Amino acid sequence: MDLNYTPQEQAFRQEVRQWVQAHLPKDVAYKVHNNLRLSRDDMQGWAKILGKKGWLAYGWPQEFGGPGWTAVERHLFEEECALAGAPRIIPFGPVMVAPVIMAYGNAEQQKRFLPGIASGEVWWSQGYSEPGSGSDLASLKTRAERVGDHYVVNGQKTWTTLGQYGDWIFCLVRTSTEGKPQTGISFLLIDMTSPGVTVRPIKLLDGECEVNEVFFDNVKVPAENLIGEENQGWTYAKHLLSHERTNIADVNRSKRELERLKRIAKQQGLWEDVRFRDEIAKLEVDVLALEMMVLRVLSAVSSGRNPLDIAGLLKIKGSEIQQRYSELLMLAAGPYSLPFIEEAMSAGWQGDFPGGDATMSVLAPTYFNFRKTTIYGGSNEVQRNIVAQTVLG
Amino acid sequence: MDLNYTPQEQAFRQEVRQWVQAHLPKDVAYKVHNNLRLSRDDMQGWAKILGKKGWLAYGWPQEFGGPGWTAVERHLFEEECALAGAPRIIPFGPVMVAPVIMAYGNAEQQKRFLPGIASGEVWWSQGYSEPGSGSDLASLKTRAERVGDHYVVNGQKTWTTLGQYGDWIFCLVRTSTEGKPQTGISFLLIDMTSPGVTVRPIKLLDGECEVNEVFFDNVKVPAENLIGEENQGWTYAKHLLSHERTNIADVNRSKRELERLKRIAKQQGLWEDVRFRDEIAKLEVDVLALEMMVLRVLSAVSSGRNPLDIAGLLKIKGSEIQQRYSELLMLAAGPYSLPFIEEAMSAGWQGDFPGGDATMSVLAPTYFNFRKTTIYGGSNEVQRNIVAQTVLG
Amino acid sequence: MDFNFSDDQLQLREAVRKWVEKAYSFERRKGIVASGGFDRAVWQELAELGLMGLTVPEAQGGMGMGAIEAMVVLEELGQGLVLEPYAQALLAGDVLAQHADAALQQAWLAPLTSGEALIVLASQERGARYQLEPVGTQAEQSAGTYHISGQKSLVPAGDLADAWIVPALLQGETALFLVEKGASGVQADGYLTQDGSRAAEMRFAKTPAKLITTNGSAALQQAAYIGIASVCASGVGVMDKTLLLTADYLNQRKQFGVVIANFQALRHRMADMKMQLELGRSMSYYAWLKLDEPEAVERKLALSRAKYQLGQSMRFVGQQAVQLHGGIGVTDEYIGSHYFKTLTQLEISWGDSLHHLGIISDNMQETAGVAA
Amino acid sequence: MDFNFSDDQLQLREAVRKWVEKAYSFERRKGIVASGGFDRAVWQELAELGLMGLTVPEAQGGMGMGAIEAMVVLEELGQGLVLEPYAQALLAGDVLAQHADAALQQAWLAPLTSGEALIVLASQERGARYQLEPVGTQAEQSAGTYHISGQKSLVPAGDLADAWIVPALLQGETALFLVEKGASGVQADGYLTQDGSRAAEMRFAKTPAKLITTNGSAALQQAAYIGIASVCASGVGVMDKTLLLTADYLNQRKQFGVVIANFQALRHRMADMKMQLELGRSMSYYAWLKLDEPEAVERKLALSRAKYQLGQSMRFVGQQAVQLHGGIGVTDEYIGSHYFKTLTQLEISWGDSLHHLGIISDNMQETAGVAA
Repeated sequence: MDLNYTPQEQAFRQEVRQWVQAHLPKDVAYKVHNNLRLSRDDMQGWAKILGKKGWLAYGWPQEFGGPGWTAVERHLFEEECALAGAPRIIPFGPVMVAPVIMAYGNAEQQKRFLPGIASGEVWWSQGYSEPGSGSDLASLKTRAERVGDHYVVNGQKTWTTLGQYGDWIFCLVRTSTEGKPQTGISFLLIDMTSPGVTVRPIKLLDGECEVNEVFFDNVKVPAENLIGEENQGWTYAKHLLSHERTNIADVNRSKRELERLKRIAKQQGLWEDVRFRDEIAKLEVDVLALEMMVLRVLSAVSSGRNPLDIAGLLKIKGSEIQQRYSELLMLAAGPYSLPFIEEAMSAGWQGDFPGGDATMSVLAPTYFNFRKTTIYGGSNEVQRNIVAQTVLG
Repeated sequence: MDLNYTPQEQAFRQEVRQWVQAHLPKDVAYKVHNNLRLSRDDMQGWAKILGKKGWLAYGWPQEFGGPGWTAVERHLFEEECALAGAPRIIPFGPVMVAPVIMAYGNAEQQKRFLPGIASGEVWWSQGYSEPGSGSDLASLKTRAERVGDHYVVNGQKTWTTLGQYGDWIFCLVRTSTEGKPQTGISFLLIDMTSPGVTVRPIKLLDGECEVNEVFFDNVKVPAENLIGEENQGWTYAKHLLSHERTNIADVNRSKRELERLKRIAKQQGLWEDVRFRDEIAKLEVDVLALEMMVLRVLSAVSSGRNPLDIAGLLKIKGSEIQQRYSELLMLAAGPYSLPFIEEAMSAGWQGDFPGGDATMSVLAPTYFNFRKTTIYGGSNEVQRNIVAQTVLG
Repeated sequence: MDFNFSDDQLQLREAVRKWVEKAYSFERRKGIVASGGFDRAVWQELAELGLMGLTVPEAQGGMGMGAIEAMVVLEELGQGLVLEPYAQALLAGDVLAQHADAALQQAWLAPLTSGEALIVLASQERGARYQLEPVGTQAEQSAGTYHISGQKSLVPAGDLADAWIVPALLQGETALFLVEKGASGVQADGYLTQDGSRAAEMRFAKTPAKLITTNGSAALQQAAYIGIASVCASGVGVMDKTLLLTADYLNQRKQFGVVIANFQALRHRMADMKMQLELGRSMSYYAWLKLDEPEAVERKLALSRAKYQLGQSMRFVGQQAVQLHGGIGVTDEYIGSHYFKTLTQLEISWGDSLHHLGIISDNMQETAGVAA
Repeated sequence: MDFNFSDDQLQLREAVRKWVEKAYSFERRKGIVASGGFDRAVWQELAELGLMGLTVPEAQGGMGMGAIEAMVVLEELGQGLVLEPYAQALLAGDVLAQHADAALQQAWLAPLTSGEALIVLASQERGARYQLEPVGTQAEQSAGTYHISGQKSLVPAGDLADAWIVPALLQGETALFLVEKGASGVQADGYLTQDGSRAAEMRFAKTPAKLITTNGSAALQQAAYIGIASVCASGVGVMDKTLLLTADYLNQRKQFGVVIANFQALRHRMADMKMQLELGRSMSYYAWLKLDEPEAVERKLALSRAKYQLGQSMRFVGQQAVQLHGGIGVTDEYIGSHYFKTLTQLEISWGDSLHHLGIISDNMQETAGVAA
């Protein structure tokens, strides 16, 4: 056991740090550090910079163009990006659909789709959830009927994060109603510019449109866009979901936000308030304990062991921590978190903010928005069901 | 709405206060205030004093010899007794079996049993739970077979509180195995001196024997000891359980213990420790909120309304508060709560206690013991099931 | 000791409830938010219901009702997430009726009661956080008139008000002043707040003002207590409806082929929400019943205890309601998310939970410190 | 960065686990409690396993192992609720190996390693609560020898020890002394503690003592850190077994015709217990890995953070385990209740959660204050 990173790992960190410092646009980092609103270009711009360096696909095997990093190196890369204030990598392309294409797509599909994902040129969205099927994903109803050399897709997806920017969407669709619900599902890649695709943004409680409904009305999808075999999509989706992702804990971002919380608490004169400081102290212990848990999982993965009984805890604790720091940030601003001034949430606003500092404008909306973290990606209730299974059978 | 007690109610409180002050033995009050161990005589002695005054049966209707108090007066009586440091009234006789005898017993039974309960002469125990049937009471197995003019009882009860002192025990017994489990249960009064009754004390985690197993080996019970009709016991038991008892919240005792906690925190120099004091402050709010909830239920009862949806909350919150103050009392003593010196837990011990104060000796054991409060009387999980039913149907 | 409502109180509740159900639909509310968070017509409707000047004595032109009536009204308005700041009418009425001289009362209590005049308290200062007393607003007297200068934040519907009650320092002591709409040197910039209601940033530059009282600390403190009690009652109403919405949703939504109200973990969560609601309701009663407590420290403690409990309750109920709804709970189009946002804003109004815990803890008595 | 155990560490774990399973049954433990809470034979058996002097360098006669080995041993002893205070062997070994002069080392390290000598720290004073430094124990030097006078509480197995390490004030500064069994003026009164282990009240009256170090504060602080880390590791072991016991019970116990492990509310509770266990385990690792952290404040913070997390974890796991068991969970005859009591005692040992939260909060850094 050793808490210290090896000299090689430290050198790797330095390399990443210097590169990120040199290439991350300052204005984007400012927005991220203050949680101001990011444009599509802010996000995709950074993705393309990473793509050019070959680091957008940082988790991919070398045979598909990944850098071949160890689990620890991937973690250090994520940490350096987060601490520097880089936008989060939108996962739907490089982290979610790419592994499925690599594992189950044919050579033609790999050649066609992977380069655009690795370069950041093509924006992917996810089409899993439907209005009636959230935790119970297998009950999905969107149909794809094979007609000649294409599928005709009808139905509706929802909660499609940033789908308004999407070029392509990977979908679970029903190709058969026979057998168990899981058996009739296929995995289909759909060009979002196809006729019949409509995207309707859903305004969330913080005023932003972060998710969307996506409607499919007789959308023609070439049969060559089917991944693997018809009716085997559930297997591929499970592969995607079970794909080890320690970053689900988002501990690096929480470290950055913890520092920000301390900074704002100082600004607000709360550092001397033992009651508020104690709340930060408790959060600090939480973040540290989560980080240790993440490192344990990384160690296990690196040595080829299955850390499944701990990995299930990362999502729960990680999301609870995100909610807590967003809440404390809002409470630190106190009354000055109350004005809802949309313009103030974008960088560069020159107005007079009632609290005196326009960066306060985002704190309550972020708190509101972060209620999602215990709901999405498998609600924490579902996660607890899974953890209980590992303990109780 | 009025938070103040009426002049009549205040006068009533004064009368009770003066009488309790005059009649409660000082040595017993000292033990109660410091949670030192009480002997059978301490408990029964006080019951007899109350009985002589006619106040042991303070909840009974006047026709059966009760004082005819209002719900508020009963509450004030309970409060004055608690604050003065009176031992709790052992409920099995006056509060639990007596109402059943009054409602479902025949005149003969009422004449035979009620006077001994009201005077405190006869110590009653409760025979409900069995090793296999806790929350699922209806699954009980203790059998009573009718043979001529008596029943022959075989089986085992458990968790019989203070059963080692019991003269009589009221039991739920199975008289039929036909139909639903609930339908074959009868309500039987059993003389604990009968041949075949064996009481085995169960040592609890605090070292004391507060509960017992009671074994019945071919115990002959005269048929005239059956309450009401054979196989109708479940109805009577439910009557007992649903019998409105705001005192289940035990808020008066919690008020006394809150004061004690403050006293000990001061002694230990913790009053200046904002972290510890905040914990007391939170508890104080909890106790107050519970008291308001109790008073709401009392008001509703007084005006003939059904406060059922709130009443269900009293047990949950009351027990959580008891656990919390017992925990804070232990933590206030800190390291000095650790010595386990049995003799020190009785009044009058003259030894040198490692913490310097023998009253610290009981704090950790009380904390341990109070884990029972969220388990007994219908576990808090069962209570939450019931509350959820009122909200969700 | 009595926690029952009188028949009159129950009728008042019914009247307000009916108005909310009929007149304050989610659609109308959306429209009000879209047009700035305050609707003068609503204010007039509330006045027509007889709710303005509710606790002002009849002799002074008010309705002459008591604290419990005010609480009942606020609970019901909370159920409908009514944006218009009714609590301001209560505390402005109290300040004027208790402290203003006859001339001021004559000028303002009648229009307040008729709903013609919206009078609000402008007390929040920049950098003052939850501190009540003014620090940066100065008053000076010259030639028989007063002028005030300073800045106030988050003044409820401030840019639409007809008069403001403004705490300012007069020779180093807190005094309360009344400033009329149209007075010189007033600048008001309105904006929405997180719950959709309206507030304004206000600047006073040598603005002529009428003195209400030089005993400003006590008057302001009591106004704050009314504010705290109002938050408690509103919170109870908001939570009441939140539980109903959540229970309805759980009884409709199916996953894995069953209605999710069947899942025990969710059922227990609902039981815990009910607990928090009832603890909160109990402490809201307590707050309103303690508003006239003669002993100052005890009154302060009582209101802080109530606000602390409500803070705990509103946080739990709000957060869990969203969680139990899942995705729909975080959308703007679903009404439930607005209940959550309102509960959050109420927590931050008049001092958050940690602030009030501090007051309770720092002033804690050695006795049990509870009733009786 | 590596959180894997070496093969040697895994073998050590296996060896201790086997001994616990074979040699430290609940029955034997009951007997030890009944006869006073400490069994010399057990101490000898632990020595025969090679566990004494574990972290003392080989050059000084010890086993020359590291912190992680000590942690592994403590986890396994925790699983068996071993009453004998193994942590004392670790910290006494550390104090002597790091600070004592050659003569003292020669006299005591060998018997410590062989298990012949039980050496314990006597640091708790009356009224000092969780303060580490001595306040009432004085040392004086005359004619080349030291004598100490004072009183210590809760000294682990104090009346059965062969020597005591005693912090005392020497000219106002903390120094550590070694007192041998049989020295004049020593009085030791033994008793049980809540978890069934043994402690003693000790009085020293002009007792001859050997000076270990005048740098007593630092040495004592480090001993306390080892104590804290030991509590963490023991707690992990106790919690590990508590979860197993509880899961077994839920899978056996039937109510309403079904095994109660089917109830979702109980399942989620188990998931939360698992969470607390793993957070605690992670922070126990962290504590042991930080024992040699060179920066003093960072080391202090690290140990306090670990103890705080373990405090939270042990409280939740202990309380919920009892609750999930129901009645049987509060009986003395069921082993589970002893796990709960041990978790409680561990929380109170070396400073409770609030104490350590204070250290973390009062020394908090402006950076994230976490690893990397």
